[in-house]
Amino acid sequence: MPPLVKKLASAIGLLLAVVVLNFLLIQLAPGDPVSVIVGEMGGASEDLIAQMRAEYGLDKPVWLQLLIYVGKICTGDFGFSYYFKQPVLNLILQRLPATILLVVSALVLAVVIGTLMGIFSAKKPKGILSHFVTIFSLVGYAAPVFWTGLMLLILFASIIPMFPVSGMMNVRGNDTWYGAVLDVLHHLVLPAVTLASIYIATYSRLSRASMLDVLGSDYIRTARAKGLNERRVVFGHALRNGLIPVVTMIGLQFGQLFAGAVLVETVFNWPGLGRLAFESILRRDYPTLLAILFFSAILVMVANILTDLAYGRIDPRIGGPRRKKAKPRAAGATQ
Amino acid sequence: MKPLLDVRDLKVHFPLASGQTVHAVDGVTFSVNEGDSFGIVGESGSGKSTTAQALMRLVDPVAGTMQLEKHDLSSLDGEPLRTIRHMMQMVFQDPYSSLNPRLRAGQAVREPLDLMGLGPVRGRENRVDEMFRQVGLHPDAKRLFPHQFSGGQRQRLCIARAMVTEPRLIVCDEPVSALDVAIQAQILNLLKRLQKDKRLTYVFISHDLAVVQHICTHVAVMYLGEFVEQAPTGQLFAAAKHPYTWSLMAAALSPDDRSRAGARFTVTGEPPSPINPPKACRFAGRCPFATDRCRTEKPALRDFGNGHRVACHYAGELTPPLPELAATA
Amino acid sequence: MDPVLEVKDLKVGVDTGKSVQSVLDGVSLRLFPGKTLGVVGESGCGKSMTALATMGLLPDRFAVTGGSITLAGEDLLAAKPSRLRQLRGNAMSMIFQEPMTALNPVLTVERQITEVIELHQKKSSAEAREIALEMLRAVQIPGPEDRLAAYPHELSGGMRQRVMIAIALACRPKVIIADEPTTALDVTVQAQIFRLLRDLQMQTDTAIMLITHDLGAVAEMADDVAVLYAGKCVESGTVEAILGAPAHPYTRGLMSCTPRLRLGAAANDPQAEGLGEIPGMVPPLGRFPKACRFAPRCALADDRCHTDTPPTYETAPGHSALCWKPTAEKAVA
Amino acid sequence: MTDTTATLPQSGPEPIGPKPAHPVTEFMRAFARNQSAIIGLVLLAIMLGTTFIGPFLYPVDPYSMVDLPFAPPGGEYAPLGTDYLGRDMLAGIIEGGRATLAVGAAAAVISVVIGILVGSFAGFFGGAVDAVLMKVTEFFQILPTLLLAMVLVTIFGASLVTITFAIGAVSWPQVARLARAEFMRIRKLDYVAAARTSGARNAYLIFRVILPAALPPLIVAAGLAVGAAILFEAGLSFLGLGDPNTMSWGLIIGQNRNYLLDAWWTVTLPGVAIFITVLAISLVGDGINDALNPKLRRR
Amino acid sequence: ETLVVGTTQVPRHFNGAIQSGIATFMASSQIFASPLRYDGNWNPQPYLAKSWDVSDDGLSVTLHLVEGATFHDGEPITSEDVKFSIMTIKANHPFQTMLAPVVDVETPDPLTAVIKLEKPHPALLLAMSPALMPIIPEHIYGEGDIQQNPANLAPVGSGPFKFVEYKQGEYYKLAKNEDFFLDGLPKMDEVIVQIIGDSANLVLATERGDIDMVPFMSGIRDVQRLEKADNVEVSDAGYDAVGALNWIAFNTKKAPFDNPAVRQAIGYAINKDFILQRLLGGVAKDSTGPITGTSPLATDDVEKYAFDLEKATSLLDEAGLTPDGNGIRLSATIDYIPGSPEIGRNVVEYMRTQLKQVGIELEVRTAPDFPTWAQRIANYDFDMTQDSVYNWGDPVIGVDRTYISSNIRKGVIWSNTQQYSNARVDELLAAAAIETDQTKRAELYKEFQQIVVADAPILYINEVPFYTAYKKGLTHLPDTIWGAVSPWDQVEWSE
Ligand SMILES: Nc1ncnc2c1ncn2[C@@H]1O[C@H](COP(=O)(O)OP(=O)(O)OP(=O)(O)O)[C@@H](O)[C@H]1O
Ligand SMILES: Nc1ncnc2c1ncn2[C@@H]1O[C@H](COP(=O)(O)OP(=O)(O)OP(=O)(O)O)[C@@H](O)[C@H]1O
Ligand SMILES: [Mg+2]
Ligand SMILES: [Mg+2]
Repeated sequence: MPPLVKKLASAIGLLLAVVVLNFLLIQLAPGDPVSVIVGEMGGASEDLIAQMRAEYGLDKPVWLQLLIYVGKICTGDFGFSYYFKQPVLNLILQRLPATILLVVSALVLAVVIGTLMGIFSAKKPKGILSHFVTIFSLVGYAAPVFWTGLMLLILFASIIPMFPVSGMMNVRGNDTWYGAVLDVLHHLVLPAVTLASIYIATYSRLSRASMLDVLGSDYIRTARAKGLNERRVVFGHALRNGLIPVVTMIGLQFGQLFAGAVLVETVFNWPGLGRLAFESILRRDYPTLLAILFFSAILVMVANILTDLAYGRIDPRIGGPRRKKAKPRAAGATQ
Repeated sequence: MKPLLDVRDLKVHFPLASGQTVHAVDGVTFSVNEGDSFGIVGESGSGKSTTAQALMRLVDPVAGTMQLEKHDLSSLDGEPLRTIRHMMQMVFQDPYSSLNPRLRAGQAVREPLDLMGLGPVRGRENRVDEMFRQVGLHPDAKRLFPHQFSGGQRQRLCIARAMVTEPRLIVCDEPVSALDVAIQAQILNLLKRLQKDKRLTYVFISHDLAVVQHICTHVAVMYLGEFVEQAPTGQLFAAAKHPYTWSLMAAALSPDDRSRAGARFTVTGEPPSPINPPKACRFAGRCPFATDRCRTEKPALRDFGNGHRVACHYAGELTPPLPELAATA
Repeated sequence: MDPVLEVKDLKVGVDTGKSVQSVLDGVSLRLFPGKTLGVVGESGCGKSMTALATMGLLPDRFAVTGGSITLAGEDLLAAKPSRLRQLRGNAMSMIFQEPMTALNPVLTVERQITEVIELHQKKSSAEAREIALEMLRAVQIPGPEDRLAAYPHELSGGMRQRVMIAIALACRPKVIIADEPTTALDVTVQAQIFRLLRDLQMQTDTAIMLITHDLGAVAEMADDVAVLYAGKCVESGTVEAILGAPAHPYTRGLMSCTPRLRLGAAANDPQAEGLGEIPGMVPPLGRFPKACRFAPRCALADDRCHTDTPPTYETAPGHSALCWKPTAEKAVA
Repeated sequence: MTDTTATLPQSGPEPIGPKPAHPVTEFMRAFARNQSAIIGLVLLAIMLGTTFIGPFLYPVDPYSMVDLPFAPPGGEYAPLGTDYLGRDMLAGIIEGGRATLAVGAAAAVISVVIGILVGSFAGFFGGAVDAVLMKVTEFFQILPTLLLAMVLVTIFGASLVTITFAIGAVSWPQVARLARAEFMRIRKLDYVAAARTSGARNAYLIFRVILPAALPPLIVAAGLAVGAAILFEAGLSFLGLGDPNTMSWGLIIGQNRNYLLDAWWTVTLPGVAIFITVLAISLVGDGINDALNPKLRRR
Repeated sequence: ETLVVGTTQVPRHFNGAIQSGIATFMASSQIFASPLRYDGNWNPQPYLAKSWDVSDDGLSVTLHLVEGATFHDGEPITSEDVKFSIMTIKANHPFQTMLAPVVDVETPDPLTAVIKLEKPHPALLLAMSPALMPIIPEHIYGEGDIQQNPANLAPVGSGPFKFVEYKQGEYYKLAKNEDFFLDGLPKMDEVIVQIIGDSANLVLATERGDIDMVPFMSGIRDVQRLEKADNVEVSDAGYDAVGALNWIAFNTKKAPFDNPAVRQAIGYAINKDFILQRLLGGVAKDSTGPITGTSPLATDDVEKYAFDLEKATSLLDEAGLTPDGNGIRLSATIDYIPGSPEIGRNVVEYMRTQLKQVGIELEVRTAPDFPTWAQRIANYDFDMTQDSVYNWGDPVIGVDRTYISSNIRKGVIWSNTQQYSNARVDELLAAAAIETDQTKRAELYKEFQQIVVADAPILYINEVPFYTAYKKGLTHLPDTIWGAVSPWDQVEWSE
């Protein structure tokens, strides 16, 4: 399958660029990790400092460090975390599932709610209810996400203690596996809703616009001329077409979603990559930070490839040869 | 006499993202004398517009030469190309998209003068007024925006814009196919009158044989990037020799004539894709007269005298399935 | 013979927010089984609106304000929406101008045909598939078995229009409304489609309303003709009557505007060079003249034409024109 | 025949029929009909008024202590309460609005300028230029913006200027894509070809012909980018990466976030200010978008 | 029975022999036993060592280990392990001065270890506490680079609790050590330490009863809020030895802060009362000198820098810093450690507002993260900074480093970054470090404290308040001088 191969090749190229840029960017940063470690030790001799620099390879020229780093990444070695004192890959693999769970559930929520809202307001673009939907969908977008999180936290964890305050599961443990699943879901509600809230507006706006487009199209008129009822017209004919830009957006937005996760994870103490990223920035834990950037880039790319595949499933025109559009004819006296 | 426009073996190919190539125009040769109007007819996708755009250097040909008077259009580029653009102008198919909605009518017509620095700055406004009158618009309409005009009026504006630089050549790409018959008649009459008055030279593109017959002195029939037949107008319509030309003629409908209804000559299928055009005769797949030779050997463009050239192995040997032509044949 | 579809004095208005403007003002048409009615007129005359009103598919803010539409004796204007849905695609169906956009790009040909069969004929999907295949054969699509799984973008324009026709014919409707079905197609393909429609009509006895702006197409296809101008039916009658002896100056104008292809000996006939002209253009909505709507563009118009609404003048049985001077000189300057 | 005889009967400046409204007028009308957009406009006016006229109506130094820390709203000295240092919240919100809006606007300008440059060149020239520019864009899109901005702010220091540049530098890809799509669409229109045959150079085509036509959606995007940048700044401040020497809404939230449980107003009020502003911007932006959308205008 | 402990601190790993910090200490004190432990009054108690002797010359300390004590994996604890642990700590522990005088550990028999010193080292006894001297099994940690030993994250010790699992950044679980060498201990079957990065969340969770105990609480508002919560108690017992001080340090090599008068002037210009009562809500204790007030070595007899603007102004005048046209005498920058806003940012912000009154204009410099701040301070790129430094029990471990001139080491944070150098101070500290007589030692430190406070390289603001919040019904909380960085083996639920 050449297109997929081409995609992968381009993805790998991009990934390499990401690695190099991040590496160089981080070289610009003031304060190397050894000074931090030494600082925390309450001081160390020059010798020890030099020894540690050598240990972490920081004494070598930048280009050599870069080469070594890229080489190691190719073998799956992401280095050893200065701060957390363990192989970076371990750290990341421990945190990755939580982030994926959070991001994917938020995405699903946002897409489902957003799209439904979009469809609704596209059906009646001038109704009072449509205005209400517009404003409501914007609520989550317009408020800073951490603020939304804090408000939800106070409301639903303190004033009405319906949901847990933090973490991903009850540390006291669960007796059964389904108990554990329910427990995780229980913990997931607030963070996922918070993260989803930002993107509901995006998806409702987008699906509204695309549904407006689709509902005005000729094939919808054809569907009506067949005698289909509105429900089948909307869900059987319009929806799939209307979803095409939504799917594109999912791929494009995945990186942003991940960024939003940094804030949400901080607010809800969700043990994911986002918080790890924040901590490693604060701690100058470069190997970890680099690996996180690397993995988030991979996540985004995987999401992009998945959306491409989904795109192909939704829109049969993708990949096929394109024919020229039919010639426009008399547009009529009005425009 | 040296022709005004001389096009030899023009080829325009478009690379596709998939790595394939669209052979939109694939070796077209013709010349147009001053004061003539050269018509190109053909079905959708045959490469008419691409030819027009290549002439205007809006797309770059991959091969061939285009000589406009002493200028070699195909080799010019950048500034030199820009400075001779006033010699050739174009009228587009869709009057709605060919006017910048942000420019007032007067500005739109004046723009070429300003951009190419033609004529004295002071005289330009007068020139614009004059153009308005010539195309049948009141000069007061200069301050209006395109959306305040009807389709026909817009097409008049486009014609005014094309003529304002006093071009030697005007390329009209289906200038009337977006218009209603009544408006179409107005525009055709206008074009014809202007040509007569100013000895304009047209390359006139249409998919409508009747329109081309009405306007043009010479006609070429285009199929899948190639000219299959070309001749002076009278000769072509009196004695067309290519089966494809016949099929176009047979398919043309006329309000006067119901006799042929149901019994007319039709070809089957639709034009194949210009991505991988047939190697031999491109029309062979749809031609009721095709033989094995047609499917293996590319027919040369043969001259039947008086500039009547036909690309068919059997040109002149077949009996046209059209009663009118059969009568003259 | 009774008409299968009868539109009487149809009035359609559009609510522009400030006022209700008339789009159609008293259009009457009769469509007979097995016959084709050509509806002609310039762009914006209300041809499509007539069709959509009949189908009950008028766009938002458009509404029927008067008249009646009867399909096989049933008053469509009085019918409930659910009843209309039962009839649409079943007793009456429609073919649109752009086969490119009128088919749903994400559904297979099979789905788009079987859908209407399953809906109206309560057939199982296997049966529906059989019928769909049969329909594709009927519209002469090569390799119909393979085409079932195709998506519209994999078909050429002519094929798509054939699929549209297959959909329209799937439930053997009494009436097909074809709104400029060939305008987007090449002439050679147009000829194929017309031939197909005629063949199918002969087999099924379906009545066709063919909307077009091309008098040539009318000559080719129609048995009866209605000429629309600015929301009114200005002339109607049999095709021979109207094309042979047009009564209304507008019809005559249209005839003279149309360039004719002259083949063979006629090709070099210099007399045929002239092309008639109708000055001006169709007035847009809300700017219709009060009396005769064509008067401002009519070379024959006098004061009466500008002040008084013209009567319906019957030149011959079944041939009527809406004009003060229907039989005036045939040559329009 | 001479030219004068060739002159046709002239159809007037006013064609038959109603004079179609000018697009701008039509746009204004459509916008005015949109209630939520009007609400947005009013809210935006209020917020702008508060930040720009507020200091004259309420001349309290936002940096000085006027009361005990965490005095609740409705107090004698501070109508909206005080923060952890006993500073006046209202004065802080008024003062902070300026920095917030300035960062928002400046970052939006940066991202829109970069975005338009990249997008217009990619869309106009197509081919290899497009491929390269789009790869760069894609590259910036696969990195989570907030993380990237955090890294930038960490490296270059937390000042309003770096924050503004960091936000601008990471948020242009969306604009670039939009600009590219618009340029690709408009580039194909005949009037662009007509301008070229009229002797227009590329620069003229890009900036005088296509850009004005592409501008409306880009302006909307720029407006929305202001809102996004405000949120972005707030996010950075919340993570402790804001500029501590300039009061901004994000900073007030970030600095007070630990006291949310005890002094809700210190976090809630600036949050509400951000919320209203961004909401207003979005509503107005959506309104403009809708008004530009012919599909909606017709109905 | 389970004890759920909440903390904001993420442990990097659990090996307290090579890693400092509250998060590691807290875990390592539970998992590893140490030779000695302390009560609430600075008295050493037997732990792994049932008894110990200090030789008269103070150059050797002999430990007699309890019999039958085993590591969690069943291996017996021998003097070899003690030796291994001490030498590992000496080589790797961040607190380099802590065991600096140790030359060797002799192991005459499996239950006797003799620590040999090059000079008397009175701080050694305190250094043998659970937080600072975990006894780690040689058979586990002896191989390879100890920094990367996987057992750092899955430790095997001999303390009251065994390590069960660690979910990075979420929680770690400990289980009762059934074979603990102290009979009847620990009381809890299971301990779970849950990490909640944000203190507001931690407070919420505690209020809701999700968390049983929160040690090392230092957020003023958090403490005040939990004090009001129904089922939660808050106590500041313990933590004396941690001795965290919060202060403002000067770069004494940079004009005009090289002039003690200027530093003193600033001392008089700030209203510590406002800071303690208003900013810190009365929750934090005053700090007046380099040694934490509860230490037996601390003195009260120092200059207090009572709030006195006039004195401040006249000192500044004396120093030749006269106001310019705008009333500004001097402009300077002030930094603070990011992360603890109440004692850091808030205090600094206050100073900015306050010092304006005496014509000093401060620019607050924020560091986005700790390393940035550390980098600036360690490289002397600062005028003034807020800083928090811990005593860690004995001045030799946590105090000397800030003042000895030999510890002026560029690039090293928490060295003598003030670049303060005073020969008398160096002399006093050197003498006190090897003085085994408690009274004499206290005398030496008293003079040291008086000199340093008067010289004012540092203005002492407050002791960092440490509180323990716990659910009602929880008893025998860790309230020794080491607070929660001592074993929780006696914590139990009352019926
Ligand atoms: N920019 C382009 N890229 C790729 N293919 C193109 C491009 N422009 C035109 N083509 C293809 O080139 C062929 C010729 O197109 P062209 O527009 O010249 O046809 P035409 O004869 O003008 O048709 P029509 O009557 O529909 O205007 C078509 O198959 C078309 O799809
Ligand atoms: N959606 C719409 N909103 C407003 N006016 C409309 C709409 N659709 C059509 N019209 C107007 O209604 C009138 C009748 O239009 P209709 O589509 O019936 O014309 P037509 O004869 O079918 O023209 P064409 O040949 O262009 O299809 C025209 O003036 C047209 O401008
Ligand atoms: Mg074309
Ligand atoms: Mg129509």
